[in-house]
Amino acid sequence: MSKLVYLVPLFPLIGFLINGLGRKSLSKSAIGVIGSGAILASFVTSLVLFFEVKNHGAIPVQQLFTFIDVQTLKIAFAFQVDQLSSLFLLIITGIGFLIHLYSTAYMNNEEPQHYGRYFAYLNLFVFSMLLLVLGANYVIMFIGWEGVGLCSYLLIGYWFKNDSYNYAAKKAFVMNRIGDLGFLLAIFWIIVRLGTVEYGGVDGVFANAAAKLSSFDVTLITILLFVGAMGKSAQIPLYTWLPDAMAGPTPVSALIHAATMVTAGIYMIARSNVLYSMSHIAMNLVAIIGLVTALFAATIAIKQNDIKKVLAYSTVSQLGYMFLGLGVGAYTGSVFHVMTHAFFKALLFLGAGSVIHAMHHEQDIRNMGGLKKKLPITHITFLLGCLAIAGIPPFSGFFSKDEILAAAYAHSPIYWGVGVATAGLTAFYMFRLYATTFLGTFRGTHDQEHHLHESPAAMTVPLIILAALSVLGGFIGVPEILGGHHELHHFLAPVLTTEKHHEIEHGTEFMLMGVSVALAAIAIAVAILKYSKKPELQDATGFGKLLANKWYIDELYDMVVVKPLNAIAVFFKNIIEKSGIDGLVNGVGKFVNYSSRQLRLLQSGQVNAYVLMMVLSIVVMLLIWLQEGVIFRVFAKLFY
Amino acid sequence: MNAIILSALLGVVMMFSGIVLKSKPAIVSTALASLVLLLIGNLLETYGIFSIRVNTHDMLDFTKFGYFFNTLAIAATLLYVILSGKDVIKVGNYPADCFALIFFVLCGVSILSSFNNLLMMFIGIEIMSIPLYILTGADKKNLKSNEASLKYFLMGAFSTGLMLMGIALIYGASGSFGIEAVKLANAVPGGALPQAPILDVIGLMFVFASLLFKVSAAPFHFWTPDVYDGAPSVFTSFMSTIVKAAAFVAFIHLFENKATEMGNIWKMLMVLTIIATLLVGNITAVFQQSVKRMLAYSSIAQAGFMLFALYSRNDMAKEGILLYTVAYSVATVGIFAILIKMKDYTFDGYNGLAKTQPLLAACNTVFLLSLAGIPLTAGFFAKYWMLASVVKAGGAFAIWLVIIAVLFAAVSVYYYFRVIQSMYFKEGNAETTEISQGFKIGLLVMAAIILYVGINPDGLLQWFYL
Amino acid sequence: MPIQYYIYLALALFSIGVIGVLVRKNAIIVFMCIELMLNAVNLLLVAFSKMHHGVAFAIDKASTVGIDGQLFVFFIMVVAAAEVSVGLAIIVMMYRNTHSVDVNFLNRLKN
Amino acid sequence: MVPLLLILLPLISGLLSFFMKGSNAAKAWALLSSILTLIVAVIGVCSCTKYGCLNYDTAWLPSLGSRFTIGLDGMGKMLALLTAISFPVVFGATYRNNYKNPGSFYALMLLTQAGLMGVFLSLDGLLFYFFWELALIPVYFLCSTWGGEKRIAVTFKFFIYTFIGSLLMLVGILYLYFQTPEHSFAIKDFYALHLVGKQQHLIFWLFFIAFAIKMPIFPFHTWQPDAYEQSPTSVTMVLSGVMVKMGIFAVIRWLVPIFPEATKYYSHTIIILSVIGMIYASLIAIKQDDVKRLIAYSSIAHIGLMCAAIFAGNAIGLKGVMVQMFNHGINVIGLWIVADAIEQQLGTRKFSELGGLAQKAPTLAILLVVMALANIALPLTNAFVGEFLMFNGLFQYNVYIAAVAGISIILGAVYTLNMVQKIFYGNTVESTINATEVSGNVQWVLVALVVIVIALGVYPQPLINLTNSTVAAVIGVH
Amino acid sequence: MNTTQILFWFLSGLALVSALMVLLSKNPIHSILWLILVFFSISGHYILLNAQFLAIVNLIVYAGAIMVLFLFVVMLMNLSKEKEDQKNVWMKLSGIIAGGCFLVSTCNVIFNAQVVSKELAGKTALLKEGSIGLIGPLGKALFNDYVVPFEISSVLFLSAMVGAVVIGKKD
Repeated sequence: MSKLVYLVPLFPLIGFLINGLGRKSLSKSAIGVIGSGAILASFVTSLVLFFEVKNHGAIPVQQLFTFIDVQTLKIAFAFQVDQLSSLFLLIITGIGFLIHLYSTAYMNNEEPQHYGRYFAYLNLFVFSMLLLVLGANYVIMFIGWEGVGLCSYLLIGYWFKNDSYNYAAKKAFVMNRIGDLGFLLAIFWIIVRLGTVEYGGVDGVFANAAAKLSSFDVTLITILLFVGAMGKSAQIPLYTWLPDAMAGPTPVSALIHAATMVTAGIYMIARSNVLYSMSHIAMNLVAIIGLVTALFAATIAIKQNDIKKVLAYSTVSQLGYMFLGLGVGAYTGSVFHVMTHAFFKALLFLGAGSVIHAMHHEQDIRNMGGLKKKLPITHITFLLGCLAIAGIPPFSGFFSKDEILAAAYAHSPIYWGVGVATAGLTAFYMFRLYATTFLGTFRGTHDQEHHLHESPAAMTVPLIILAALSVLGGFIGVPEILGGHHELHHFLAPVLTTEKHHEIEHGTEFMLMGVSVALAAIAIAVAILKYSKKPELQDATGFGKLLANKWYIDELYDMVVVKPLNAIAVFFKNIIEKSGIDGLVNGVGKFVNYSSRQLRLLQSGQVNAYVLMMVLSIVVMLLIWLQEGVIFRVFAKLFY
Repeated sequence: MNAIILSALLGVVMMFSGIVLKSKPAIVSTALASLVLLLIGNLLETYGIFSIRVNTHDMLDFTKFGYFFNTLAIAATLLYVILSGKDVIKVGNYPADCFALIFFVLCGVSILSSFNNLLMMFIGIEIMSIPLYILTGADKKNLKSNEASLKYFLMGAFSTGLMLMGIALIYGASGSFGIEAVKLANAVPGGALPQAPILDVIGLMFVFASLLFKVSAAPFHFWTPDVYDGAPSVFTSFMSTIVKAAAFVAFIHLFENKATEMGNIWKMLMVLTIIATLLVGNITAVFQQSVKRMLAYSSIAQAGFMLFALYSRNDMAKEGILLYTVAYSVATVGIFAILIKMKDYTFDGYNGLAKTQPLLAACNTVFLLSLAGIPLTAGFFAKYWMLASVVKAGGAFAIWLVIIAVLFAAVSVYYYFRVIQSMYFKEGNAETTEISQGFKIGLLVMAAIILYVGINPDGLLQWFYL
Repeated sequence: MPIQYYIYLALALFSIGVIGVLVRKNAIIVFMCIELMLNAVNLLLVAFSKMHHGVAFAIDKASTVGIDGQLFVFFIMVVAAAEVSVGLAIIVMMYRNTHSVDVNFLNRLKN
Repeated sequence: MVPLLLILLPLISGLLSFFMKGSNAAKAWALLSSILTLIVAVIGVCSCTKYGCLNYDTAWLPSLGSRFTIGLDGMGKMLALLTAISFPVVFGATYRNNYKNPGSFYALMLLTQAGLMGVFLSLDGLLFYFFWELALIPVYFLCSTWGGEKRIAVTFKFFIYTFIGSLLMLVGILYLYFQTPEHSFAIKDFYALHLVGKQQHLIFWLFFIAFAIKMPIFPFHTWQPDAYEQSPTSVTMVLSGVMVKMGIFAVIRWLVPIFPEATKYYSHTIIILSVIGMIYASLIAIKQDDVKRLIAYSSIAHIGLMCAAIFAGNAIGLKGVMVQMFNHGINVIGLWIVADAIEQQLGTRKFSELGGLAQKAPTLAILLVVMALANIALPLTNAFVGEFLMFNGLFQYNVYIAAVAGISIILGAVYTLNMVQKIFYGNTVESTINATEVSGNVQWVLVALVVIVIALGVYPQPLINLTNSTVAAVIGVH
Repeated sequence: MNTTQILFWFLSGLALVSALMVLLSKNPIHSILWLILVFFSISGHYILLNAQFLAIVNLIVYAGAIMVLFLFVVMLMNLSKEKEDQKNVWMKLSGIIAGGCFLVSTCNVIFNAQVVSKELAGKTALLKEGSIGLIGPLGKALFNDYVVPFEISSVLFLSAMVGAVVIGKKD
């Protein structure tokens, strides 16, 4: 049974190899089947594992081989399936499968070899993501961590002919690397202090953390880990890559930049919850960064006109939520939100993909409108997704978001206030998007209108499944106050420390729910009223312009980091290297040449002069003899 | 004694061969045969088989080292005549006399390798020098040769004067001309070393200066570039190799007096001289345009390295001088032999030699690498032995001296490799006079010697210690 | 006579020779100055020879100590003679080619 | 016997190769010889466990106290293997290239290999110096004869620069020799020396400058980009793949254990210098427009890390360095092969004249991407293991320095991805419009390298195990 | 001051003045004649030192043979007046200064030896006494201890002869 653990990542790996190597010889359908089939197989295995875990508890660590063994440090290539990872396995493989399925249709216009490349990358991504969550130590997690970053890079730049896509891909990778450096330093710190990177076991990090780590160590390790999470999960200040990452194909955005990869940071912190629980500073930092990011991204999302950009900022915002949850100690809530978010955000992205597909790669919502009739399934599912993200009960988003908000309130009402405001904004911009896209009248070209059609079944089926999940997914975490048992909470209890809740009174809690739902409902109503009839078609002005331009953060980064760095690099290259160091080296040569020219002038060709030099030399020798003591002392000083 | 007597006699034989033999090649053959005879004679004495015994009244002291050096000098001369003999007879109208003079020089060399008395040193140096004045001016129609000869002669005579003054002062201090009278110790006031008489020190200083002149060390080197440049190339080759090595042997022999420790004054003077020589030789060579003149400066630079033996005064130094003699003589003779064949003596004249004469270029490269002290050539071990001897001798300046020396060695790479660059990497059509097969074989043999010694210097030294 | 007188005298003569070499450009005169230097050395050697002899003479009238100094002078003369023959030949050769005996007349070899 | 064969095989076949006339004969001969060497090396590394088989010792220069002592320890095995692998790879990848005077070209290449082998195997100071130079001189001729436009001046600078270094090292060796009680050059006698006092520091620097120039680390590096740029690419591969390892290797074998005190005393200075060099070179690499120069500066950055990790003075960093020596060699050779393939086909190396090659040569693109990823030490490529261990070691030494050095990870990603993007992505341009996939030999060689990259990335333990004995020897002396 | 001393000072003065005149004469022939006078005065010194053999040899070889050779050469070349250019006045000045420095520093050294280390104290050159300067003892020594250098110096002459022929012969 436990050997099944290997199979989970193995299937995608095989899929990657077959599709990658055979991309020129395999037919498209074969590629699609292999690609999706590998993930399906993986999903089935994950299901089996999940139930195994659910029924019998965590599966013992499975060691494949010793990865690195330098006596003082042993790092095993080992997998660990516990409650947390089994849940993530399901999310990854499940949603992954749906998106693969969706992709078979969505990417059908590609040439076979690029089609094969696409599925190979996608399989590789799933493989890396599985490594990330399966790894039984930080190094394996880091391997997956960098692996998903790579796949993200490859997939964002999938259409490599377009240079701006390439820049976006590079930006994503480099920003991730900044985070990775933090992660890496954290790992080193752990190694230096604890001599191990394993999570569990008696020798593991978590078991020894309390005893061997000072509070300074813990704070630094957790903050460094969080820096890693910032990069991967697009938090301030490392979030700017994610909106740009929308350059990739839409299913990629759905899978990587919404459902799975970006939640790796959440997973990592949830995984390290033992450490985080030991450091209040780090917890607060996580919460504040999360909160600020959530609000900040939400404001930007209000004024975006690219359908995917809106979703991207929404993702950033929602990730901020999750970090808020982690920061206030609601680990379960965050994981819960990861799950529900995966459902509805994947749904929204896929829905957006369906729209884009129908509109022939038109992404500007100002050129859409009135798609309700032409794309019925897409419309319904998209609406459900919007409701879910807006936190309208009983859709899944409501439960997860509510849990985080409740915990935030318990922590500090201010957190809760900002959180609720963000929730309102979320509802607003999502329904702005919905209204502008699906309601009103069609504003695109005639040609586009003529070709509008509902997507094929391979695309709609995943939409429907995800819609169902978005609607129902919340019920595994119904809080006790609403008469539920919060199954998820119980399931995850062995791995996630339960925060010491300042118990909120039931009345308060109901009130909180009420406020947030009411706010969301009002925002929805305003958005629909405002945008269904008169969508905002002109460029924004004033404050709106500031938001539309994303607070000019990209420009700021360019000015503060990129340009100075470039200037320094040019300075090094042209001045220091050429004139400084190389100049010095060449200067020695030039000096020798110069002295050569001067010295040979002594060789005047005149006998008298030569003899004069000889006589003078003898005189000097005699003088040296006379002043021997003095000269010797100088000599000795020089040479000793 | 064999070498001294035989070389003098064979010199006379060569003199008369010019009258008897009418064909020039025959003269070369006679010279070769005589050299072989001389070599055999010397070897016989080395191994104690046959030697002419003369009571020298302690004027000469025949040592293994001396025999061995004679062998090397004679063998090098033999190689030299094999390669460049045909070019010797092209210079002037008295080919036989030139060979006779070469033999007389060898006589002087043999005296210098075995003198035990300042008088013998003086006579040896004169016997060696006077024929050189003549050889330098042998190309009588050539004004450069005239000039070189005059300069060489005047300065040589001047330095003889210096040496004699020195010898006189030494005699004044010690009452003897034996080399044991040469005392090096002269400590700083209050030091532990016994003070040598001032007259002795000053006298030795004059002798030192004069010998520095002979080995062309700075600041007594000024004659060297002009004379080497002006003299007929064949004789430059001879002068700058065998003769210079012999001067060094004399120099070291004189300063070797183990009974006395070297005073600080001498250490300082030597360090300064070595550095000055390396500086002048290497730096000035960098800017030369003529290969011949570059080689003249390079010979100054090499002298700087050989001077190390003087500083260290140990067994390694003597072995080093032997190795240096082989490495430097063979390589320089080879390079000059090739130079003589070139139509144009400038660096550009060598452009593209690798294409027109690949063998010459390859051998020339080996010789140049050896001069530059690149490993796997004899030159490396020659330099190595010198550096090692200094480190072994120790002392305050040793390590710095060695560091300075290697830095200059790196500079020397610059000008030696310019020739290699010209030959191999530059486009051109180097013109040479006709090259015979024998010449090529001779070059190959010399290159082989360089490489053999470069891989196994012990082979040479073992023979010495036999 | 005290020996230092001879030494100073010899050095003075020697130095005059040296100055001659430095300042005169006529090759023959330069050469003569070198001969002057040699003669200064000769004088010094003879003086030293008698100095050393004097020490031994006080003990043994028949001693030959110091004789080598005088013999050395003899050899110096020999060598000087040989040098002169070669030197003058060189100067004559140069005169034949250039009609000058100026040591710096020929100045092709430099730098 | 194995070490002797490793040196003699290339040496003799190299000398014979001088007499090869035809181009094909010379190529085939060189390839054959290098493959034979590889086989011997593999046998030596894998199956030869008995002590005697990995050592060879014979008299040489008895009067000097020098012996012809060669042997393979863990690090030696690794580098011998790297040398043995890289030459067939280089020959294979450039098999289609035609050189004038092919006999001499391949002869000099093989002689270089002999020199490199000798450096890695010799256990005697003088012998080491000999091979050190033997490795340099053929390269001088190779670069000067077959290099680019400015080859003569550039190679000359390179030669003199490194020659100064090695001469200084010779002085150091000499000094040590006279310090040993029985006047010997044997490395174990050097190890047994316990040098103290100020003189030690001077000698330390004599050695270190030689090695620093060879590696090269900042600020001794300026010969390197020029030399890489102007050399024929197959020589550049050897230069950067194997030859720069000489410096690192020598520091580990000939510097750190002999001067433990001075090493400790100066380690801070050197590490800071190395780290400055890493950042400096990375920044310059970002601004390069020439593939070769970019790889050159990238190489400087990587070497800087290795140097810093050595002087961090802990076992974990040292192991990382050794592993990385091998891996960096493989990776950088891979990068050069791609650079060469591009230059051979398109006649340019300028980024500004390249682009969109992925459409024309997708296989090459993928192979390059893998190599590039290895260059930035992505996990599951071989370089990750080395860099992970090295950073770890550096971190143990000093947190702040490690953090600053870590910036190079980010910069590394920037310039490497720049390169990939500018060559392969975007639209085709004038020079690449008619480009085709590279020839089979290049592909297969690259595939082989990629296999090594991945295999050692996933399962690096055999490589790490090789380092154990050497690390024990080096750290043990401390 | 006895006769010997008077003679010593006289001869010394004569030698120095004549030596200076060698330098100062413009006419080479005059220089030669002054030099001959120097040799005569040095021979006088030899006689004072009872080195009769050397005194005679000096006269014969130097004053007689060598100087006559010089005279012949000068006359042969017809160099009555030397036409020295005045450009090199700096060279001359520096030559004189260098020579002066040389003289001063060497004399300083001797002064050191005389006053500081006192190694010359009480050392005198024996004048009339001692027979080593006579031809008999010299001859014995020359053909006994010094026979080797004596014979070898013949090689020197031979080479000088050859040289004179090679160089001097007109062809």
